[in-house]
Amino acid sequence: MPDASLPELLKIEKLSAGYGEAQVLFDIDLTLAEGHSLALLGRNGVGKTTLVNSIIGVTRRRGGRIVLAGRDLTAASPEQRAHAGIGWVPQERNIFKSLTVLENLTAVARPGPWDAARVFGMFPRLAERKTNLGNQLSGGEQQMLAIGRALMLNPKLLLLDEPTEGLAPIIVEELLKALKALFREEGLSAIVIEQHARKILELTDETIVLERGRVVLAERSATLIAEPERLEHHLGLAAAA
Amino acid sequence: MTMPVLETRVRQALFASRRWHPAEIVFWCLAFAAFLLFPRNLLLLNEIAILALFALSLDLILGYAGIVSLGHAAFLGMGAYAAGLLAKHVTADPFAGLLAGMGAAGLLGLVTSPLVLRGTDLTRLMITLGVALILYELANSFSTLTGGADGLQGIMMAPVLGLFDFDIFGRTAYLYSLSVLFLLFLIARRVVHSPFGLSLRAIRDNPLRAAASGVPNDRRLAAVYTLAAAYAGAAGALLAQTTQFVSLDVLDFHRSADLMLVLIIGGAGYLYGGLIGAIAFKLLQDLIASFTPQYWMFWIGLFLVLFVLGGREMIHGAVKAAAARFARLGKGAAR
Amino acid sequence: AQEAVKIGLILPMTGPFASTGKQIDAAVKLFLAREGATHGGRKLEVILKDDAGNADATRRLAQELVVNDKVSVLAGFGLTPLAMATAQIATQAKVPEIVMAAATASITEASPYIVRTSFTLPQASEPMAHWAAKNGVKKVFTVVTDYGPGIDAETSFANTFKEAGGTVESVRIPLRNPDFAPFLQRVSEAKPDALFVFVPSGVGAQFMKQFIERGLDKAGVKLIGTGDVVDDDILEGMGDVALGAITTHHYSAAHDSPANKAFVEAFQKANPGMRPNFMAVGGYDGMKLIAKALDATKGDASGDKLIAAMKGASWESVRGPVKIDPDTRDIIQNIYVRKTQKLGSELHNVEFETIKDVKDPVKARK
Amino acid sequence: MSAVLQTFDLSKSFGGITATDHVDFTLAKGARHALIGPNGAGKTTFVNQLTGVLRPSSGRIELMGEDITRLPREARVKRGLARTFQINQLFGTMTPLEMIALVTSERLGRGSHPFRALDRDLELVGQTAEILTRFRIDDIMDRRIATLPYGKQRQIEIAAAFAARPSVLLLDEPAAGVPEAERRDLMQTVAALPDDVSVLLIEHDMDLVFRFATRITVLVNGRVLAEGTPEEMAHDPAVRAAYLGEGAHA
Amino acid sequence: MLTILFDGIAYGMVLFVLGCGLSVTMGLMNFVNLAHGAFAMLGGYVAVLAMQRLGLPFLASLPLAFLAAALVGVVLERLIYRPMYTKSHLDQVMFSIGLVFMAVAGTDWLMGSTQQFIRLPDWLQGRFEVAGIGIGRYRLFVIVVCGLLAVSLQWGFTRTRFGSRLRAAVDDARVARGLGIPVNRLFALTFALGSGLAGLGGALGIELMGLDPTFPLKFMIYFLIVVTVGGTSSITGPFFAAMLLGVADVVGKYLVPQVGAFIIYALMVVLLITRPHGLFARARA
Ligand SMILES: Nc1ncnc2c1ncn2[C@@H]1O[C@H](COP(=O)(O)OP(=O)(O)OP(=O)(O)O)[C@@H](O)[C@H]1O
Ligand SMILES: Nc1ncnc2c1ncn2[C@@H]1O[C@H](COP(=O)(O)OP(=O)(O)OP(=O)(O)O)[C@@H](O)[C@H]1O
Ligand SMILES: [Mg+2]
Ligand SMILES: [Mg+2]
Repeated sequence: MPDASLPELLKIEKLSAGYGEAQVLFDIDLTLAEGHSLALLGRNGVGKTTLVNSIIGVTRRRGGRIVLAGRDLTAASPEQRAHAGIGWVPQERNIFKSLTVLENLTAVARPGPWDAARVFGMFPRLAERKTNLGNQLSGGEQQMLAIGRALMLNPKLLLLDEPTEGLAPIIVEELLKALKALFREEGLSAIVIEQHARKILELTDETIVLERGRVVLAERSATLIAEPERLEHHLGLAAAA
Repeated sequence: MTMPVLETRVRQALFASRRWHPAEIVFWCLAFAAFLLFPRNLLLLNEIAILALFALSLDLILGYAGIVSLGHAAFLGMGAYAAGLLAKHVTADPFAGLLAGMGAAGLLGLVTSPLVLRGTDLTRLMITLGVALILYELANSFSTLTGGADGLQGIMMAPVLGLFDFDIFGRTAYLYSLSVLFLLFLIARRVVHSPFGLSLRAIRDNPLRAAASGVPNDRRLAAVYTLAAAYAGAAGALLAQTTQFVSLDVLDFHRSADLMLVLIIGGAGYLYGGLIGAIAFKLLQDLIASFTPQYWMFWIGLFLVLFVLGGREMIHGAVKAAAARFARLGKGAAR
Repeated sequence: AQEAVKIGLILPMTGPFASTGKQIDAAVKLFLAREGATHGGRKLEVILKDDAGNADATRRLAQELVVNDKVSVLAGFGLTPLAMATAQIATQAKVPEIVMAAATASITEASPYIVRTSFTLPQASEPMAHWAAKNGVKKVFTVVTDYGPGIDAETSFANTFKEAGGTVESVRIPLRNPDFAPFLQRVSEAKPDALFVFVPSGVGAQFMKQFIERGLDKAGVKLIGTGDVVDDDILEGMGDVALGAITTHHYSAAHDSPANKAFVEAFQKANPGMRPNFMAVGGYDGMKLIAKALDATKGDASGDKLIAAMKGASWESVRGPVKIDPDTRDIIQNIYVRKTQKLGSELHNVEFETIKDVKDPVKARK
Repeated sequence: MSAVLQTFDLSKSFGGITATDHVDFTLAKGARHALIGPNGAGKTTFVNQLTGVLRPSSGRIELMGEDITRLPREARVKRGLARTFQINQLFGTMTPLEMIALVTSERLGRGSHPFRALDRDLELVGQTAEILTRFRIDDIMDRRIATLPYGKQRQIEIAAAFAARPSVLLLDEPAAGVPEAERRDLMQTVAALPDDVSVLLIEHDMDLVFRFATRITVLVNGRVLAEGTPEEMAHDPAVRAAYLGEGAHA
Repeated sequence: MLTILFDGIAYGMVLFVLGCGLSVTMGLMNFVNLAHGAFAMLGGYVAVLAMQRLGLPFLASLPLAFLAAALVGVVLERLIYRPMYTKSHLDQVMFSIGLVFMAVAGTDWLMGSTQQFIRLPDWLQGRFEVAGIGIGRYRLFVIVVCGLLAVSLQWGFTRTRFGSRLRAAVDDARVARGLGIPVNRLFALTFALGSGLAGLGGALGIELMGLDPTFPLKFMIYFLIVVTVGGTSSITGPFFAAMLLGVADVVGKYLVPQVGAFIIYALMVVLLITRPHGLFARARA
């Protein structure tokens, strides 16, 4: 459970949200300490993406509060939230198709250690495709660009929605290594959604599991690595394996 | 589910989409009853019927195949001139004229169809517009044939079926136009519920997948474009025959633009949109214009703006609700 | 009292020809105000409809006016096709159709019930050709808009002028044409003595401006034409570019007669900011004609009686003496040669020569 | 085993980028073949050329011995080449029933028929029903496709491709975005396809690839790096270095 | 011949200025705003009133036309345009045609249906000759102003971050906001710019094309031709399209007046068939 010694970065209280008339999330409570990262697990359609989208503010909120680094963002617009320090990698990638790779990065850039050169260092493939338009990229290249784009905001909190989807195994390996370094060495916080739990438990400090829009399990990731049967119970054998 | 059960369900589901809805029957009964109900407005009704046929034509390509056009007047004009010229120089028989109008416009549609196969909505809008404008200028240039800006004079129509003369009250005109509309509507209804119609919807929804499913997109689009052109040609022929006059105006840009409005007001893609739109548009225009002949445009404009800003769902919702109520009534009666 | 006589007035009140409709509508209202609404013992009731310049709308409105409103007279008709589209109805219903604006010569031949109180283009163009030939012009370049009236003007001018021994070159401008540069450039290269122009009155100003901009006036090219280019309605706005244009027409707001002065004054009082032009006069005289016919029939508004009464009717119009030709039902009137000049601070077409009692030359020749 | 689909020297370049580079490839009859490779290796581009979405810069494609390099897309489908898309390409406003009926009607050559009623066509009805059961989408057959959950849509994507009764089926990341649990169902469906259908699978999920494929081709930078049995590929050092990485199955 | 070429270029420039505002809203914001001509008309009338009623000089009335149209643009954007962004193109067409109708009838009511004119300052009137080419002063003025405008717009949209952020916002407004791009502000600004340019074009165009209440309808086709032929992905596209069409139209009418009316339409159809995404469309996948 959250480490009381570290200052709080994100605090979510009784958050309910959905799309249009449909409510997807019910009374979510969540706290994340600065420098910590969180694995967000759950079966298909339980509302993982909806939770991440509600943090950035593109869903319909029906109640609850969101506080980032002491600042109440409940009523803030998505762009204000982004400015407050949230970087978002949407599930569908949503690369800007009429911008080049480079423009996709610079259009959202905010000052900080991450710039285009550093992103290209992380994904050399993107550097080779610098002048391709967003819709002239392979599926995996788009995924890399989406991650790089979020980093360009130099966020305090990174929201990664299935970041390894569609990536070659070797790239996945490298990406996970890079993320680990970011979390451990640069103290970046993140919320990571992943279908394959085992890939990210090592990477994160804490884990929550959603079921039908509610939190059903909140635990330290290390504990879950040690006790895999607890995850299995919620996710089914496959994912926890 | 066992196979035979499933097959029956599949058949039923496929049948459901083409079954006659009670509201449809009521609609057509009312259309014919209007002849008796509004004897003073037959001329307006005739115009509505013709506009409805014209809109039905656009619905075939826009609502079912996703081809936008801002030059549909080209086919209206082609049909009108063909029918008018035929009546003037060859035979005054209305049906011959109708066929000539449809044939000429259909041919034009076939010839110009390669132009609309590719490109975005915007390019299609402009290409069709361009074709219509070129046709307009051609009709103006060949004034010895078309009468140019003075219009095609001296069309005299023979009685419909040799029996019903076109009278000044528009009795024959309305019944004739409405019957042609109804007949062509029946054909259109068949077509959109056929395998051909289904493939059009497929192309509209997703041309990439349609091609990957074995649909020859280009040929189907050309076919429906030609068919729609023939329909517009029929509308043109009716216009020429019932007004016994053709002017360059039939080819004008505002015809195509108004048509678009008509179809959007009524809603595209369910065949009745154009008909309902035509009724709404003409009545509204007539009503407002009789109040304020000088500034009616303002009120039509305001209507359009409000309609899009909020009223569209309302009106379409109301239409659906009314249809549903009829359906319930119909079922009640059947029971 | 007897029932009112209804007049169906169909005009383009919206669209590109709205100004025509407005002039006529204003003139018709002015007529009723000045000369009373009761004639031949019957009250005149005008029903105004807008056809926006669309022929099939005109036709339907005419039909409805006849069938539903039982009008005794149809009037208005801003453009040739609009008048033509209605001809059949006039014939079928035996209702007089008073053409107050449209100017193609052949209109009155479309139905025996059509009577015209405006003018025909040949009527205005031929005198121009005569005048030009007499005043030392040898070579003319004609520039007309490519549609019925333009072609009418071109042919009648060119034929007459050639007969008088001149040479003519011609070019036609498409209906939708925002820039006149290419046509004026041809004129400037041909170096004619005069440029004869006919364009619909709305674009006249544009034409004149470019004529001056291209320096054709300085190159010694005279600008001549029918009165349409220097339409009184917009003359003031054209500014000095219009100065010096020589035109022939049947009406100018500056026509020098007490009757006209009173008319212009009353018109401007009722419609601030507007100056009556030849459309207004066509409308005013159209009403006059109807009133006179009713007087003659003692209130009998049946079509044949009215038409019979209209044939040969004559009166002193604000444009000068006019008469309805009993054979052609077209108007016989004076055509004036005018020069555009400043009168005080205002621009006007000042008449300086009169050709009396001009019939429509096309029909006169037949 | 005889070849059903072959490419010779197939190349495609976008401006300066060569996405597929002289690829010679053979798909055997009845094969369960997987195509893997790093991101941007040219896999999707390759499939797009096979199906006619992209026109090759050079090279030749043969389907059952016939040159189809320049045939339009729908003609290839008629000759037995069907595909699924990496990103769903469905008819959003139709129901699954209508979508399958459409593919079936095109295959039966009914598509240009303007007057026949769909429900009167017993052959069409029968075959449509058969596909609906085979892919277990009969329970949702009259809901609008756009409103269905992603996993179902994925299944419809494959069902629609299969409804064309292809002799060669190309599957571009069919399991992407499909949950673990449903993934196996999906692959079982594919594995259970009749033997005479040859399948080419593109996938980044190595569990699936190794479970499904009997032969694997590895594409890197537009070129064929290696080809062989799953066993051989898993141990090939070049493949491990370029694609599988260290943590891969042995 | 060169004179006529010059005339063609000037005509093309006017087309460009009238159309480029539309390529801004339609191309960059993906909003089909047929009411564009109404903003141009507004600019035109503002210039006319400023000169006639307030006695302002011509040059001062130009920025005024720009500002007035931009201001009205912003207000309308806030009030009624915004909900339209997410609607279909057909809805947008209908909505903006409605606005055009209202503008046409409203202007007619306020200002009357007659043509409006302005008086140019003396230094812009007449023409001079250079090497046998007759050059109209006003046409030259238009060419210079529009040329500068074209260059700065092209630079603004492709080379600046403003441009790429705007395109991002158009591609996917939801995600753009989530990544910190102030979509609403960008759109309002862009809309103002587009409307302002229309207003400026309207004011510049009075002298060459006239001004009356039917202006937005009369010239709608020309704006659309320029924008579609030019493509919606850049400013250079519409610029060269306007030039090409202007020159072809003028030169064609000069050489073969008999087919004058067809040239511009035929050229448009041919260009659109060969380059369906516009003259300079970037390659698409
Ligand atoms: N735009 C939307 N409108 C309406 N309902 C939606 C929308 N997006 C998602 N939903 C519904 O909300 C629920 C939660 O979806 P969400 O995408 O948050 O799940 P998830 O846990 O991220 O699933 P996955 O593993 O498939 O990404 C699902 O039932 C889904 O159908
Ligand atoms: N239209 C295009 N223009 C320019 N380059 C393109 C275009 N389409 C694809 N590419 C490039 O071609 C290369 C091959 O792309 P392709 O989509 O075939 O890769 P892939 O093997 O399917 O990758 P992934 O596994 O990531 O989906 C990529 O580097 C991509 O950037
Ligand atoms: Mg998700
Ligand atoms: Mg791919």
